[in-house]
Amino acid sequence: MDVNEGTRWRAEVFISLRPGVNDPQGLAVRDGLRRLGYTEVEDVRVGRYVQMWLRAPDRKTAEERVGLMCDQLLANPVVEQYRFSLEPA
Amino acid sequence: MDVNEGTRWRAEVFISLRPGVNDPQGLAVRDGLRRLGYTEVEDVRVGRYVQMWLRAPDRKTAEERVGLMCDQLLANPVVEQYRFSLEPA
Amino acid sequence: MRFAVVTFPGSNGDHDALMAIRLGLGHAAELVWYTETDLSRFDCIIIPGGFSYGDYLRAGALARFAPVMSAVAREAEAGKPILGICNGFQILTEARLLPGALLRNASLEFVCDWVWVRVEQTRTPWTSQLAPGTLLRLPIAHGEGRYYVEAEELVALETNGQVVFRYVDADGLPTADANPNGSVANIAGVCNERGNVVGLMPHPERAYDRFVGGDDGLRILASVLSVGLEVAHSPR
Amino acid sequence: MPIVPEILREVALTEEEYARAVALLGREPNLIELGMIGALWSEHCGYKHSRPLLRKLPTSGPHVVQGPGENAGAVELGDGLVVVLKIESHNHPSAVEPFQGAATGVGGIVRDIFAMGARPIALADSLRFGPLEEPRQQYLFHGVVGGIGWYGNCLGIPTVAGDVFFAPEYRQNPLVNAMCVGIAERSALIRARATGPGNLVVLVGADTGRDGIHGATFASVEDPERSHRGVVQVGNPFLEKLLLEACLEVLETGAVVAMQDLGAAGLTSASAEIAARGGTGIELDVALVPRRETGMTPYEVMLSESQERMLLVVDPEGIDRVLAIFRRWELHAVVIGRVTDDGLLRVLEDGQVVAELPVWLLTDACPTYVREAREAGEIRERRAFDPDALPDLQPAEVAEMLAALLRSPNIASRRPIYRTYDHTILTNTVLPPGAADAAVLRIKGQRFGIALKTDCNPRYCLLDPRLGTMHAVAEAARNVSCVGAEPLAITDCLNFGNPERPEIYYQLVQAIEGMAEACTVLGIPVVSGNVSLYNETEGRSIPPTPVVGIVGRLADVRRCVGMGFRGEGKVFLLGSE
Ligand SMILES: Nc1ncnc2c1ncn2[C@@H]1O[C@H](COP(=O)(O)OP(=O)(O)O)[C@@H](O)[C@H]1O
Repeated sequence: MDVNEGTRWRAEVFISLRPGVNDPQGLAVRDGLRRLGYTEVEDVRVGRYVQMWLRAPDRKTAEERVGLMCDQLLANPVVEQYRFSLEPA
Repeated sequence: MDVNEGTRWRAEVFISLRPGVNDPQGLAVRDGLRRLGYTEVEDVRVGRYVQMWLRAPDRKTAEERVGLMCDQLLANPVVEQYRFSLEPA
Repeated sequence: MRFAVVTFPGSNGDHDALMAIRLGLGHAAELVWYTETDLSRFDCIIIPGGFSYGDYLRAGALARFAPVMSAVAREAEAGKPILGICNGFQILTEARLLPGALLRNASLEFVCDWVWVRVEQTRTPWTSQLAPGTLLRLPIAHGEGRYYVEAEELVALETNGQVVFRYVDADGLPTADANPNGSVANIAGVCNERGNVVGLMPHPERAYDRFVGGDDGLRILASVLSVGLEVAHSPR
Repeated sequence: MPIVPEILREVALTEEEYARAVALLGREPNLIELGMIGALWSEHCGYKHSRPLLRKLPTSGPHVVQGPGENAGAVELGDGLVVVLKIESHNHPSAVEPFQGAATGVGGIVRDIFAMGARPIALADSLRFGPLEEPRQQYLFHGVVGGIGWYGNCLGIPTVAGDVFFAPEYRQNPLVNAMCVGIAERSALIRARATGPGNLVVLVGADTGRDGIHGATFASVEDPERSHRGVVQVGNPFLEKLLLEACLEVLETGAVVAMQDLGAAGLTSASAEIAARGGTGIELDVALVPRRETGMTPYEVMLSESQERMLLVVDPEGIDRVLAIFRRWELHAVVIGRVTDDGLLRVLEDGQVVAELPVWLLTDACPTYVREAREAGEIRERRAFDPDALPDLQPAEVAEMLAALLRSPNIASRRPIYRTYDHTILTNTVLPPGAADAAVLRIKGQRFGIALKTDCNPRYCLLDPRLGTMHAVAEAARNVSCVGAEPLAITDCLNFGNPERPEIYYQLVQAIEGMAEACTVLGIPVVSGNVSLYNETEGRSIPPTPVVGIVGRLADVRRCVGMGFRGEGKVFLLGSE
């Protein structure tokens, strides 16, 4: 695919640990917030937020490609799940 | 604040490096994607995605509290910026 | 000199700091628990390396709120010498007792090695006994040591004399190859405006004995003793 | 609920094994009991195929303080100190999630060392991957090396030695073996033996989740993807650091009778093992176990493999002091049961008995198998190959060939690996990785020091498992000798394919016999070890990989030698011809 072809899209990918997977970082942040007085916090999960700028002829193609990238590289399905959004950039 | 008081909210916090701050991880992901054949990817930035579940009487309070948590702990303003969304959970 | 070495949950360089002071310097030092709220009985404070609170979120982000940090801030205000090593440096920047921030290494990898650093500033108690330009061989061991400040602030740091250590090659030149983590301007350590609070990524406390790699770190730790002498000699 | 073949497959028991369990128990086990039996009778926990063979290894010697059978082995160093050592595999988890798999492997082996009351002072790692040119192998390599570094660096235990080898047969089955070495006062060593009925059973550390349920069976079947399992474990080295410091501190109260880490098969295995060693029984209530998740069944609690947990047996007199120390370290510590004198492992839920099994049935009644051993014809053919038949290099080719050799990942510098491991922390590292054939550590305040290394050349072991394993022992011994140390003891990790196949069982038998012979001849006892079988995918096995971890003693650590020439002088070559 030609890099300069098509519309420019910005994808935002939200990767989080699958439910049930231990999240020590989330626990540490939750406890930290509570110690600071934010006792209303019940749970915290920490994941990754990936922004990507890419070219694709249309939304459908862009969606397909980003999905593939997530499956192949960005998330490890054994422990992680993801969702993403797309907008013209 | 009583932990069991008020509505339960889910906050999604998106933390990213401020523009201008070098993001070697983003570059590494971009290069990795390109090597896998995703040559349409122009740029990648990697940040943090924090999900929180908390109690608050109303949206305004929840917004205020989450904003404070971000300023105080979740993001380091020297290098990071954040935005967040809220929904009843 | 009465040395305090602060232990946070997850500190792992506290013991080495203690050994360096006791075995290397022949001075007494005491481990101080992170819940301590009064450090006034000490003459200087070391915030050691490690992974306080697992370095979760950002290195130093959670430790900064430990009870002992209010006491550290108070002693900093009082002008006592404070040294943050590695994770201690990260904690002090998160606490805004030192400028800037420490980001993930440009290589994205943890790096353990011996490096050369050049002493850029001798107005701090931790470098007062060293000649400007002195080269020191010190170990590094960190994953988040890329020092960052914005361009304008960098200028301010340089003009205020707040850059204390720089990564250099064996000839003393701050080359790109000598920079192990991508820090701006090869900065390995900085101080606050007043100069009493110093933070650095290399580990002087692991370099107190030639038998295990070198003893250049002792020159930093020994410098602070001169402050002790001044305190002792100053009229009450 | 009738026990159908699907359920047996789930817990990895054969019909014969199930019949044996029923006969020994005198009744049908319920589902919880079945799960517990399945886990402890798995290859991973029960050593079904290796137990009869391992008896051949020499395990005693004048310096041995603790041989195999406890959390780790221990050998005398002098001046009242012992060195504690153990190696363990985390191959299967690392194949699925390389970073966390390797990280939790380090976590497990470190717990084994401080469970003995020793302070861990060094780590070593032995790694095997497929060809590094392939993207998938790079992913595995970076994940594994990253995970080992993350966990060890965070704990503040230097990783000072190891070995790594790349070969196509490891593509689907990378090997991740981690070794830990600790130091203790001989008098302060603690054993994992639940003695004294009435003593309290304390669980401390992480809350229990649905992590790695059936991890033990998962490591004992050929196709883990197909077998049922819970979620992959995620390590928390920060919590482990607190656990390590707190566990060493509670030992000073004198109130701790036994300590055991929770590894494969979690609470089931830990409680059964300490009761078996103590000749007692244990009663515990799963409702008292702190959970990370809601709605967990007793089955899940008993088989969870959540990391960073320890089981302690504590004298009721000292329980307050023990719990206070754990509180100071901000650790959850809960009394979940007590030691009994009836030889039963009794599991309650809110006071109601939900499972009750004789301890011996879990730990000693596991069937063992002696299989048919037959060498594969293909290997015989390979061995017949005559290297002398190869044409000599032409002078013009030599430089290029040398460069090609040096470029090979099996020969090139290991610096990219050990540079990411903290090897200077604790300020004991006299000869760091890369400086010598083995790492050398001092022990502060002592004249003597220790050397350590891991070794195994899988090519030799493939061609001749017996000679190859003897070679691995000899190489490890040579490596510590080269720095000036006398080999003291070995810990071994036997990584093989599916032992139910005659050609694999042959390799296992031969390797163990070779190890026994080499260790006997050299006078080096094997004081601990680990067996990892079923390292194969679709019938393609790894080469036999009996990794040898060794510890040596230098009488005067100041007289150690590295491998660089030290200034001008003469060069001596030792050996014949
Ligand atoms: N996975 C590893 N982790 C840490 N150190 C390693 C690893 N692999 C090799 N090393 C170190 O690199 C050096 C060379 O290792 P190796 O090639 O196995 O040596 P040798 O061929 O002499 O047995 C040694 O110091 C060894 O401890």
